[in-house]
Amino acid sequence: MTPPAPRGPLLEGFNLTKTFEARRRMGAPRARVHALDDVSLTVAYRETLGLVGESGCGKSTAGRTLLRLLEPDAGSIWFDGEDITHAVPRHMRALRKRLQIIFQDPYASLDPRMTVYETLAEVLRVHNVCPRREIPARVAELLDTVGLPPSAAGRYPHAFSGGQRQRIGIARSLSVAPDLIVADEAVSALDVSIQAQILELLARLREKRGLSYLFISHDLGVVRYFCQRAVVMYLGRIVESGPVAALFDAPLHPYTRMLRQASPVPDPVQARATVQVTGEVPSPLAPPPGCHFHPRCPLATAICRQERPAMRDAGGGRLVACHLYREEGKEGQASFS
Amino acid sequence: MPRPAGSAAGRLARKLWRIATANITIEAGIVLFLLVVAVAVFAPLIATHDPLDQDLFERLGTPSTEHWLGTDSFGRDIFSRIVFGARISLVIGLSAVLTAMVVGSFLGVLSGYLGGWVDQLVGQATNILLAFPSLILGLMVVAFLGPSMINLIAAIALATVPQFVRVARAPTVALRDRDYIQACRALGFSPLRTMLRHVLPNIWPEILVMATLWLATAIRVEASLAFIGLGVKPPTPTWGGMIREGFENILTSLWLAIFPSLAILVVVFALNLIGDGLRDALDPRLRKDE
Amino acid sequence: MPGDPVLSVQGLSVQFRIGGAWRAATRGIDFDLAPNETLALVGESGCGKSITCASILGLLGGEGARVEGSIRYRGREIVGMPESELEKIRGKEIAMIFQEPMTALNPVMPVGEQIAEAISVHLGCSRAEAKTRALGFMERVRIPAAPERYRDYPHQFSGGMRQRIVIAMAMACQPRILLADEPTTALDVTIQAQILAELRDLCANLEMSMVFITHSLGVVAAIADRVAVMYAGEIVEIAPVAELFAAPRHPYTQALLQAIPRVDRETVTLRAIPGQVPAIAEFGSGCRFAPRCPRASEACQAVPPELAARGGPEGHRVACLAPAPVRERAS
Amino acid sequence: LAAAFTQAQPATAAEKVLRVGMATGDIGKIDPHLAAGTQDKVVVGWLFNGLVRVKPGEATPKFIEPDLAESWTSSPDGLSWTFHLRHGVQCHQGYGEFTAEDVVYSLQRAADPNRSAYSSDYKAIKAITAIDKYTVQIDYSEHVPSVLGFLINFQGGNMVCKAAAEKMGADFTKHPIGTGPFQFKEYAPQQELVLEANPAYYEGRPKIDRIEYRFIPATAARDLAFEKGEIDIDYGQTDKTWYSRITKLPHTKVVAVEPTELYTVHINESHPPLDNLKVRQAIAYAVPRDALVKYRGEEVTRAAKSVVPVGYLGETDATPLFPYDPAKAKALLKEAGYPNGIKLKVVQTSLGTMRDTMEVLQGQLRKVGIDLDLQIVEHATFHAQIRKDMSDLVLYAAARYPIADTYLSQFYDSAATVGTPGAVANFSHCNVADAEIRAARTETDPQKQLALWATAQKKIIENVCSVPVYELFNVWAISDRVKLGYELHGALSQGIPIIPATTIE
Amino acid sequence: MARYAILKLIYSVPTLLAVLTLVFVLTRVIPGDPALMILGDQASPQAIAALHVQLGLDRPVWMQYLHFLANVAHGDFGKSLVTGQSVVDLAASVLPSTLELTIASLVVGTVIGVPLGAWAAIHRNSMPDALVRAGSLLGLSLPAFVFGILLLIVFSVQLGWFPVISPTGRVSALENLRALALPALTLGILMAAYIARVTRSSMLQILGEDFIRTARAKGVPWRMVIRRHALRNAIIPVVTVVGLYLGVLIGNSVLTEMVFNRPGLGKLIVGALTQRDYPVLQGLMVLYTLLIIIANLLTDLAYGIFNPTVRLR
Ligand SMILES: Nc1ncnc2c1ncn2[C@@H]1O[C@H](COP(=O)(O)OP(=O)(O)OP(=O)(O)O)[C@@H](O)[C@H]1O
Ligand SMILES: Nc1ncnc2c1ncn2[C@@H]1O[C@H](COP(=O)(O)OP(=O)(O)OP(=O)(O)O)[C@@H](O)[C@H]1O
Ligand SMILES: [Mg+2]
Ligand SMILES: [Mg+2]
Repeated sequence: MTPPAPRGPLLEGFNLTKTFEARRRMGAPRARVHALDDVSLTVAYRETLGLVGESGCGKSTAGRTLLRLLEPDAGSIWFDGEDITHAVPRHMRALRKRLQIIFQDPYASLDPRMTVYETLAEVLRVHNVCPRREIPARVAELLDTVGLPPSAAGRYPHAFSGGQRQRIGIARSLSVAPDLIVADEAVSALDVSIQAQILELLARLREKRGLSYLFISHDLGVVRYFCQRAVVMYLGRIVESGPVAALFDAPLHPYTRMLRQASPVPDPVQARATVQVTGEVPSPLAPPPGCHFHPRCPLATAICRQERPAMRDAGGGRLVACHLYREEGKEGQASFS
Repeated sequence: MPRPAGSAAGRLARKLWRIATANITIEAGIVLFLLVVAVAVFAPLIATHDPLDQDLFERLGTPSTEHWLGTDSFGRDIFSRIVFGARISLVIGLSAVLTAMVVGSFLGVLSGYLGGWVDQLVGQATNILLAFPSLILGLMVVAFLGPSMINLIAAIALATVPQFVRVARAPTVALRDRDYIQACRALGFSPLRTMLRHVLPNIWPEILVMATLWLATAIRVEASLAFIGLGVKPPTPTWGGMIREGFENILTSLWLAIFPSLAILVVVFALNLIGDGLRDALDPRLRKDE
Repeated sequence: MPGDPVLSVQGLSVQFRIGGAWRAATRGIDFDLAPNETLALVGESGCGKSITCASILGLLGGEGARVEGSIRYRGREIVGMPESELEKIRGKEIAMIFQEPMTALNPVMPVGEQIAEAISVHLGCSRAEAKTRALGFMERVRIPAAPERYRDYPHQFSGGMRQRIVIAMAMACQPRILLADEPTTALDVTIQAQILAELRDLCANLEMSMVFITHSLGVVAAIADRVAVMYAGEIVEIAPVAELFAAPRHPYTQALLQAIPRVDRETVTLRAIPGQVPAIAEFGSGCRFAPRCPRASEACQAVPPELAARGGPEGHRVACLAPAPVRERAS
Repeated sequence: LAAAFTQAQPATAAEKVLRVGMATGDIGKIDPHLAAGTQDKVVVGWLFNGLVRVKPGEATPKFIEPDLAESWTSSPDGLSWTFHLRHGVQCHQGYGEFTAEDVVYSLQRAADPNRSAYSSDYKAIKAITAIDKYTVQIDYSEHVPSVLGFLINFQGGNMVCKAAAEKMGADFTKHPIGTGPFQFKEYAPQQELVLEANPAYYEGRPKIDRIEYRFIPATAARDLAFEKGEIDIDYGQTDKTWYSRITKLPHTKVVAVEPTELYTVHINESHPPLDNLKVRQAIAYAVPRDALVKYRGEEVTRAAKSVVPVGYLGETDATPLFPYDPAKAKALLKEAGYPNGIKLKVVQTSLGTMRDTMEVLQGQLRKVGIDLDLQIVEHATFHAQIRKDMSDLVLYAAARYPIADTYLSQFYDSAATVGTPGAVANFSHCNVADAEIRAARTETDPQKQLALWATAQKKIIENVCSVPVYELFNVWAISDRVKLGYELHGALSQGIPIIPATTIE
Repeated sequence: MARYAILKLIYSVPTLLAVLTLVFVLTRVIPGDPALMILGDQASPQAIAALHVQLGLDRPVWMQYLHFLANVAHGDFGKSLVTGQSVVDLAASVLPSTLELTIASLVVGTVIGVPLGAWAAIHRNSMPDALVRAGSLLGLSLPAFVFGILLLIVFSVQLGWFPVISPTGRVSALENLRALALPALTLGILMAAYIARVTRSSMLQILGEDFIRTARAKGVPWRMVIRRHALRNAIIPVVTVVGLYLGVLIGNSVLTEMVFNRPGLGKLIVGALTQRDYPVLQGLMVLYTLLIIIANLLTDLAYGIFNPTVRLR
């Protein structure tokens, strides 16, 4: 079931920064949300990269920025060896055939006023994927791929269950034959049993079509199951990344550790162990200085409050951004000033 | 079974039919409204007199068997004038509101979807339009373009446009961040396509409800403009014009102003039935507990 | 669990009027809740967890809904109780926490007042007294600087804090039973962990029973004493928590447990349950899981299986004609 | 807001207040030389005097009597006039005695196009000289049909006080100072103008202490206010329905007084097919003059007799107007080559009575196949457009100084043709009577003058330059509590003259 | 908050300028000559030409415009061409009555409209709902001037409770209120028809919200739920609507003012337009636009009061 080894970068983001102007209240001064703060990540060919973190940490922003659905304030984006940071809209629209996205909410991601057929056929038409005559056949084929009956074509989204809708969304992404799909919490809204069905489908597509995924999720269990590597974000920054098993079995960053401990495990014996979770996620409008995580970190020291920790190689394909990591005696690694 | 791609009109017709028969309120409204339309269309068959025929010696007659609703100050038959007046009043109301609806919702969607300077510009223009009292706006348009039904319609439409811009803009802003609209961008659809094929169809229920409300207002505004003498050219009967004429004799012949007001009431009633029905029919939460 | 049940639900069926006909969304729900006990209600979305809870509080009813069966709170029948009586029970005896902390609070009322409201309604005490008590509960759910935040509005709090306010509100009159309808589903895992810990503490300290609704088996493992698994409007299995996880007997429960990827270890195979949950209108007369069940026989299609011990311990009941055999528990 | 709730200032019990309701949204210019609207002229009539005046209650020059001038003489050739002023007449509000200087100033002002709308009436004045404090001499360069007529208390003949006018300049309109029985007190825009009795009035202090002149544009509101006794004098509607309703009210007198406004349909000869005499005749035959009078009410209307209003000096009905004969009208149209009728474009003001009249005419002309395409525009646009020659027919209502010349010169002399320089109001492009009109203007022999005017009228009527329709009286409802103190037949100011003897109970 | 208000006013300068320009251009291109309106139909062409020079109307339009802008920048709005009154004085003289009427109608409209709308929503699809909806339809279809006259006939003439025409000059507060009553009722009741509709639908929506269920689950009695939870939330969109309606009230009450013979801004504007009294028209439009802007500002602030989520910390 494990896909073949990655072959090199397909989609890369370098030092991406994105801020939003927060909705202003009456007369309040402008405030900016740093949704992405110097974020770099790479998805290799045929790789599935997980992106985890708490709500509002910038996962979706990262995914959308990489697809240029949002324009980054700084940084660059490369796709298949081409710098697409400033690609013109026309070119970008062509590229979208190869870069797709699946959304979290299966209820909100389909136009409620279009039948499944219309939804899928429109994409095929707009991108001239196939001759017009073949559109009906192509739609039927797509439905079959995602495991929906042909009769689904004539129905509206409201007539489907969440899982079925998510399949329609996937079929829509597949209609243009993409190389990479950003799955933005594609299974989070689904019940466990349906979640399993969709994961199964995504895995099958990965096998058959050689797809790469950027898989955004807040469920560590799912990421561990589905991804090869994962990146952990906290308040707009990447705090740690590495192969999933190593990352979750032996987290290096205190935040990853906290996440890991808080993630419920369906095992009453294990679950009752006390979890070490403190504090709330601070407002992204006013992130704490230094390491963003320090106010919640049980191990924080003075330097954590002042200096932003650099991203360091921890070996085994792992990277971590924590001051304490050095103090644990791994000196000699790449140092940073 | 894949369905043929074409026949957008057929699809729309089917949708309209589904909505039209969604609940009894809408049905009642539509029947009533169609009745008024029928009266307008078949006015010559229904009217008992020539609506323009003056009888200078029978002015301001009270309702009688000869003149069911009495006569006006020129001795014209009020019933016949109301019947014929339905034509113009409906045309004015419908065309003004349709124009305002099309222009307003397009601008609203445009400004809501694109945001940025387009939004600023449309917003400012809307504010400016809103800053003119509709009466003044009407007066200016008619004084500027000269009096004609088209201009009257233009004046009323212009005064109504901002309302539709607002109605269309707010849900567009909300929709813009919805996943399925985002998906359109992700799929490489052009903004125009996204707006016309995906945003607009999803906000039109709200626009439609608004339109039913404003249609009534448009018919009434004609009365106000007629009041300051800027209605439709005489002797063409319109309800607004009749109210204005009636007002001049209101102390002696109250019914002159009341009957055309009642005619407006019927239309307003029909439209509000439709509007209220639509609101319920299109609101999933309200639909659930039906 | 010792003592008489504080809550006893029998043959509960909630029906909705859909397209002119009455359709049962839930059928024959039976369970008891012992003092100090936490019962988890799990199941897929739409299986009837929320409406079961809502009917316990008498919040269902009106034109489009009908409740049948019996719900007894300390011997008093709730089904059919007049609204004025219900109002005395709601909040004071039985309180409820809702799923969405974002919408469960009145956006234009200071949070403190929302907590104090329940207190003054039920205990009839003065404003000042109610405020003092409300502040006490705010501190109890660990809202920092509670006195300063008393007059703040919901939007000024984060999701986790809001959920704590909702919990404080539910606790304010020290009810005997807390109905928690997915109180952590909308929250991040770290916050979820905190809230779960807090709920556990509160239940223990205030001697409260709790019905905890969730669809996450991980959360169930963390909080419940006993678990009822629901499928399509019915309870298919009910057992003490450890037993259920260790030895599930209903095919649905088993499949569910196998469909969860785990963080703590490598999940090699994830087995999805094929097919879909039927819609209310499509419910058959037999076992509702039968169409998806690998072990289904013809008998399953005919009659609904009753919830019974079926050879297992009395506390572990299952509604299946062919349940998995009772296994020795590997301790 | 607080300002609106200021303390009441109770009127003393004895104070006699006359409240007049006027059909206007606001006052215009209360400068006698500029006042154009009825609402302004009414006030001017209370504030100013002329050298001579028409006896209060009358509206024709037959009743000229001394006013500020006690007596006058003229040279045998009629080109030089000397006036002897009344002594001790005081200007309002302490602006001093009214003297010959003021007369000179006033007349020069009235003759100055920059300061007066009526300058053309005084074109013939060569010199105005103050002989002494109480004597003025006016020299004319040519014969004027009615010297005294332009020195009455009407339009340019009103005398202003020099000191005040010079001091205030353009503000004079806001603060008019004259010598009349009442003087300006205060003005509230859109609400009212308050006048108070002139204690130094030369005929004695008026019994009425104050006139509250209220602007009430909505007829219904004005009538209801009158009915409830909130106003004492109500400007009426020249309409049968109004007349009969108000007449039925208790303690009410309704008066319909001169001058009338003659409603005339001017036919634009320069627009085909109206260049065809037969078409014009057809229009004339299609107007049911008597029916229209009945429609509007015989109490408040009278049928037109000539192209000059009835009673004007020189007016004659010697040439009868075309009678109502629809069959003939149709026949004429057919003869002219329009068997299916004609369609005419008519620019029409949105103002009430004018519009009503046009609508009735529209309905009547329709019966013979003349279709009027009415372009209803608001009043300012109407005036602009008819002067740009844009209308086939122009319905115009006007009251002028009551001699034939004013009407004939303004409406039928080709020098006044709209669209030409110096144009006033010849909307029909009428030029058939130029010679007679101009000759009559300087004719010294009254008989010959009358004859010339008669010929002019004959020619105009026969050429159908216009179709005179009817004349509407000014109608007022007066509460019985008001005792006018004179017999009211008319008033050139179009208002109700308030003389010192007038009082209210 | 003051900062917000000031900012908002500064932001509205372009709007103001645009309105001004529009009014200026429009009034100059529509036919009609103020000189003719002032001097009357007997005026000689010389007199009219002279007046043109005197009023500066002979200069090119763009020069008039610049001149006008320069004057406005100095706070000089000129004088009425017709009466010679200073525009500022004119505006000041009608402002109180306009504000009075606006505020009074607003109060009447809300006080009647909100409870009725809420009442209808609570009793959805039953008798009270039907009554309120029918009443509001009546309000939506009756022109204000007809309704006004009906009120006049009944309350002033028949019952004699109120004066037909507003008293002028200095009058007691009580008398002023009496004169205000009918016009305010006319506009207010018609507005209530509108407000009731909005309240009703807003209330219907709120009644379906989660927090209503929360309140019920707390055991709060139904009446209290309505009052303390539903109504307070339902009022929020009503505030916006009331704000929008303010413009209608200020500008479009011309006909009502005419019927009740009250001075007012709208009436003055219409009058100035028909008289082609350019300075007055321009000045009043500035004032009117300002009022609208201020009304919007107040709406925003009121919105903040009712809706803490947009309130300043
Ligand atoms: N369009 C926007 N305007 C303003 N702020 C935004 C916008 N989109 C996102 N943000 C803010 O940026 C931050 C990151 O948002 P993002 O949606 O990327 O988070 P996320 O990790 O995907 O969270 P979630 O798990 O809730 O989806 C958040 O604080 C969010 O409020
Ligand atoms: N008012 C109603 N009218 C008709 N059907 C209803 C109504 N309320 C709930 N239902 C239906 O009853 C079933 C059970 O709903 P319920 O809300 O109890 O599910 P749930 O188990 O709480 O699901 P979730 O996990 O999504 O909250 C669903 O199929 C739902 O569609
Ligand atoms: Mg996200
Ligand atoms: Mg639920």
